[in-house]
Amino acid sequence: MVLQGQAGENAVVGRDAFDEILARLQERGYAVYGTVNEKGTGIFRPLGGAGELSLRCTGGTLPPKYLWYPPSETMFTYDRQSGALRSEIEPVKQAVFGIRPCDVHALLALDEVFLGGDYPDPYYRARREDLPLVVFNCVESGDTCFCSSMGTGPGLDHDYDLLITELDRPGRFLLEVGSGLGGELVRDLRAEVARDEDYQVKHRRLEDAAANARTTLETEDLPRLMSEGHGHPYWREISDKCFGCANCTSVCPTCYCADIFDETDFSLTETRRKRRWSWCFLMEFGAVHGGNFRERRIDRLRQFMQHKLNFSVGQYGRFHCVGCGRCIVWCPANIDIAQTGRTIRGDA
Amino acid sequence: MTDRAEKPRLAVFKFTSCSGCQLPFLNMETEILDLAESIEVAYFAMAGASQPGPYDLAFVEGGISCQEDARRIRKVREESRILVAIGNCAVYGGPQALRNFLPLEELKRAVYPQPELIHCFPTCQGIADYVSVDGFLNGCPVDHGHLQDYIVSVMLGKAPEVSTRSVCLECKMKENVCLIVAEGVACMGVLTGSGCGALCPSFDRGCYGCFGPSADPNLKSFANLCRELGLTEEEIHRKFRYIVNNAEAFREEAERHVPQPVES
Amino acid sequence: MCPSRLRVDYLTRVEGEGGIEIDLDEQRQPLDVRINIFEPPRFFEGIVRGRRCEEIADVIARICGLCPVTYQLGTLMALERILGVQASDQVRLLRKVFILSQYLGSHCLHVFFLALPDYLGYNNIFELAGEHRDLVNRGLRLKKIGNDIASLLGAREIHPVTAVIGGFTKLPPRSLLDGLILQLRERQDDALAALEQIAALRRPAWAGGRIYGALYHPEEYAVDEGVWRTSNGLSLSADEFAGYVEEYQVPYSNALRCRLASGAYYMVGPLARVSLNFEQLAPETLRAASRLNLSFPDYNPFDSIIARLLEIMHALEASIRYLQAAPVSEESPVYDIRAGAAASLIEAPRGTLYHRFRIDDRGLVQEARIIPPTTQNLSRIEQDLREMAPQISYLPDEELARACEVAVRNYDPCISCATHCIVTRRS
Amino acid sequence: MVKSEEDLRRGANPLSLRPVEILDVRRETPDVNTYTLRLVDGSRFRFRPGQFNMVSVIGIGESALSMSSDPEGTEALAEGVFQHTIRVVGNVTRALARLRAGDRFWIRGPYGNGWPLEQASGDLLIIAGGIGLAPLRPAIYRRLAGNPGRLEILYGARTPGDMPFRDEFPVWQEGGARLLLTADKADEGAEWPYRVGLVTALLDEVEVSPARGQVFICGPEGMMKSVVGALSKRGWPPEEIFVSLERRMECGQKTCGRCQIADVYVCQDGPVFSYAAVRDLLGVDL
Ligand SMILES: Cc1cc2nc3c(=O)[nH]c(=O)nc-3n(C[C@H](O)[C@H](O)[C@H](O)COP(=O)(O)OP(=O)(O)OC[C@H]3O[C@@H](n4cnc5c(N)ncnc54)[C@H](O)[C@@H]3O)c2cc1C
Ligand code: SF4
Ligand code: SF4
Ligand code: SF4
Repeated sequence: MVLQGQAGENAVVGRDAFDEILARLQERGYAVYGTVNEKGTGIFRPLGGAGELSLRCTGGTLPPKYLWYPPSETMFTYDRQSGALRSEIEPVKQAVFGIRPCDVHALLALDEVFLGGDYPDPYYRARREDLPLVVFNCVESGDTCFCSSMGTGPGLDHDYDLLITELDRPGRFLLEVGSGLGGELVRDLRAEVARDEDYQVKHRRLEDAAANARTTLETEDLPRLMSEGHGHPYWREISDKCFGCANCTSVCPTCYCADIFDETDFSLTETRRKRRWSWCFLMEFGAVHGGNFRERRIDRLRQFMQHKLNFSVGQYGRFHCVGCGRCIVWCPANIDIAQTGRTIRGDA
Repeated sequence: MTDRAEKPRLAVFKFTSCSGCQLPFLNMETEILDLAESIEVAYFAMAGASQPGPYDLAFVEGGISCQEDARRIRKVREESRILVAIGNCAVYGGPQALRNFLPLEELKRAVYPQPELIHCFPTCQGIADYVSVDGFLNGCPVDHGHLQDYIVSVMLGKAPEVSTRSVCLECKMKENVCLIVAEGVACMGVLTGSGCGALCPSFDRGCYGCFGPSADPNLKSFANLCRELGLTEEEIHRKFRYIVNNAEAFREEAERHVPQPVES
Repeated sequence: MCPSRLRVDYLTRVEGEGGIEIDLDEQRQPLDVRINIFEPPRFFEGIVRGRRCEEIADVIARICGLCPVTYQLGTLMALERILGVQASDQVRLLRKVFILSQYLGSHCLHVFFLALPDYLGYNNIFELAGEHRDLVNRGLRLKKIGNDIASLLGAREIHPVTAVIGGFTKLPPRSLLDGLILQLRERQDDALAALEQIAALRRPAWAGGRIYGALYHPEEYAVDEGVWRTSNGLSLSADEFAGYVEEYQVPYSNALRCRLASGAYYMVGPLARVSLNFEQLAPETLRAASRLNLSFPDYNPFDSIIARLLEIMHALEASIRYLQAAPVSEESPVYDIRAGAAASLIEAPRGTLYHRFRIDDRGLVQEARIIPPTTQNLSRIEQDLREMAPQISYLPDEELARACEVAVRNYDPCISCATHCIVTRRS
Repeated sequence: MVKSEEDLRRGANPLSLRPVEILDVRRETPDVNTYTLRLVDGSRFRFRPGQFNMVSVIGIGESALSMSSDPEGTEALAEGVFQHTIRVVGNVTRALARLRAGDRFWIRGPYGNGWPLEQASGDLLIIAGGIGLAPLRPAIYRRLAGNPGRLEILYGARTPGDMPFRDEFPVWQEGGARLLLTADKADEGAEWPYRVGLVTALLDEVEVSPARGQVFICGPEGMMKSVVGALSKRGWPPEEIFVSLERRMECGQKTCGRCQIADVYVCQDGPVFSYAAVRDLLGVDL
């Protein structure tokens, strides 16, 4: 068959289709990012060709968040001689090829943070508005993934332009079109008609992936239990191990906290107001005139986890933990947010 | 600030050190010449400036290890409005503070044919042990970006801020794969203040802590980690007693582990 | 007139802090000349004792912030000889580039920041830059490429972190080396132009007899391999070096110094190297030298600046050649710890640098000895002043002081390097 | 180009700054200044009592500072003109202290919810400590301008000399407000007809009753905690007690995370909260 290029269409494609989709994104002026296998993990890099893509999800180091919320950005520049302010917000054309469902959920959480309130953030919006997503469903769970517990995976059924699920035989993928743009990316592509069996395979694989998850966390009533467990001795136990290095928060796809500061060049001609990632885990985060709100490591650690598993629900009605497992992988002290959640609620 | 007389007067002093923390000024290449337009480089022996004080902003490299150092740092303090310790030596005493943990007379004999001619203190200490200090910039050597930020802050009239992030975060921003997690290397980045840009881990080597302890280092947990990774007590001791050996946190943690045998 | 003591309290534009004292009699004839170094001792040879051999290169590098690479590599090369580690060809080539990067950084710093103000009549680079911005910019660009090379190979220019026993923790990708070659080529014009401009400046003509010492290698301009030769016929291996070079202290006690076993003072550094190994400079450097009628050996210490400029040119050219020849494939050297002792010689920017270690079968350092170039030059510097003083002592104090400072600066003495320094009790 | 408040809130770039010109700087106390300001573009700056601006001295940084003037203007204050009253504690406030009439700085805002004046239809008790009087002053003026209910103001500062707006106190009293003042300590010999001691000590003299009133409180957090505790003991229901919290803020728009306390954001959910809403939070990891 040949794809018409409409939202709602489905078909079975081979890996060669990826090249075509990537090429079309690039033709349309998008810088396309995907996970490339490097040093034993998947790292989001600009893609040359689809061949570079690694299909196995390994979590990677930084989440693709940096594409729509960069680690550091200039908000405006100020000419110290003329006193003129310049803030040019340029729309950015980026696309992600192979983003996973958990990261899509994290993106949706950030959308609420940056765009949902009274003051939509123009810098975020400029990167977010035109952001095609080619999503890979996860047919295998990583060791530390608990998306199925958090309701953010392993499959996705909304907010994608294209959705790709690997079927049983290697090199066969179920392709689902989720938007007009997604359609354009696959119009006229040669493909096999997707049969019922293919859907069955998809669902079975996703169910298996969820069932085989090695990390789990029961979320029923979790915020209340976390609040009640604020004084649980386990906090002391893990904060004795915790380095306070903030690795966990730095790899979290939903952390959004920031510093805003002024940077002036050496010749004092120009000041740039910048925003850069910051985290409640840093000592400097809670510092105020005459003290620090979270001087103790235990308070910083608890803020991080409480925010993810409790406070975010009060703030946004959803967990700001999407179960991606990155903070677990990269914690040099082996501290595990899912384990913590289980312990506090008494499941572990 | 057009009138020359109104330019803030900058000074750079050297005490017991390797000169490596003065070099970042000279390595600022073209910026150093721009700098000279907005600031008067009043004292900087290595760059040929030797005007007398007072100075508005004095950067001090080097630790205090003898009577003459102690006398001179007091004079520098008197003459300087803002006094900043730059680098491991001025902040903590430097690599040469390793001698603080060894018997001086033995050291003298090990190095000099006529040890009786040697006059110095038994220790090399950071300058804050002798005078009050307004700012500290860590590193071995200090980072030139930190120096620039400091100077700019002073010129703009704001209190300079020194970040309390860990080396880990610099690693993450570079998308390095964590050496502790992936390779079982006892990398000290988790305890070490940022500033270097995670140099060592970016070059496949564990951080050895040259920017000194971070804001709230969990030394005990790190020692446990080292043990899990198979390091002996003696090796753990030497990890803390290395380039930055005289920072309180590292010094004390070293003492908690068996000291190295000194054979002679 | 009455007897007087002229004192330059703090030598400026040298690396470290030291001073000169000249005693003059009623006729203003010099009685005595002393170089005081008030850099306190740092006991590096003592503090590395008892440490694992793998750890000491990073400590020893901190002897000197200006040429840390030569300290690191000198240490590693001595240890490799003990452990029987043979560095691969690519490592040997990259190490030479690494060493030459120190020549670029250190010589440029000396030529443009420290010495040039003397030759053009300014107090310091800031004044100089006002009127000679072009020349200064050339210097800054050349210095920068030295730093860039060191950062590429060593992660940072001061106290780099990648050099280990057997090689590097990680090698830069070939593409970056190729990029570096292009940058080195771009800088060659700067080096030539600076040499031409500075060679045209008037330098004091003054030559005395002196002995030069430097590494020599039949196939290249030696920086880390070969034998140590002197202009009076010595030819020594690293292990023999300490037997012929004597460290001693002087009664007025400022720093350890060196002399040959014969009692003669000698000079190491760029002028010594170029004088002894002139023919081995890279081809374009040699051509430029002959076009400018620069001939070596040259016994005028004031020509040191020219020797440095020739070495800057050479460093660019030779680095290009080494980088082209270096394949880059990851390697991880393996070795076993064993007891032993060995020495190494390396040509640091300021001259020959000697290391010797003895380690036990656990790899712990039992004994260390380091002889930096400035230690070797100190007596020779004083000798220069002593020989020059009668001819210039008629100058008014300020000019005399300045002339002496210039003469000291010929050696670019690095006082931080002089690890064997003793504090003088200054009256 | 006069924009409505809604326009401003939904405007193109809420993070973009607007220049203001200093018309006057008035030294209130040794470390507190009141700046009288006007938007450089001539438009009227609209806000509600208790709201704040993010104030920038570019190159130095940004700080959250409440408006201290009557939003409707007063006889002394022309329309469109507004005030900030600022205590010098750090970088930005020190840089502001270096500015003079005619100089400019930058603002964005207004941010935050402000005091629930509409709700406070009965009597109103205002309790302020130190610089905390500044964010309450707009509310005082609005009350004086309209509401017939009783208005009592309890105010404490370190010393009598540390009280801003002293020359306005008689005006407030003439307008019908009952003013109870206290200083932590008064200089010996200085004339100080009021109390010496903590502001909580004044609570016994309060006439406004919990039955038909509200309380607005602003001051150092320790002071607010003890005041709230004392009020609760006196039977004030937590729903009728309002506190203005202070947290570090970088953005003012709920994204920098600095001002979170559990699940509230001081910048937008506050800075004014009913004690009922934050009671649990104030106990925990503030
Ligand atoms: C909603 C709100 C309204 C405010 N209104 C006023 C007002 O009307 N008048 C007034 O004088 N002050 C007010 N403040 C307090 C004011 O924001 C801080 O004093 C000010 O930000 C300090 O800025 P700075 O740059 O001078 O100090 P900095 O140099 O930034 O800081 C000095 C010290 O204060 C800490 N600090 C920074 N921001 C705050 C903060 N928001 N609260 C506490 N400590 C902080 C820093 O960590 C540091 O320790 C208000 C604060 C808030 C949150
Ligand atoms: S808290 Fe940890 S597991 Fe949850 S989204 Fe963040 S990084 Fe992933
Ligand atoms: S409060 Fe902490 S956990 Fe929450 S978003 Fe900010 S940094 Fe992340
Ligand atoms: S990684 Fe650690 S040891 Fe290496 S340069 Fe940075 S702070 Fe120093």
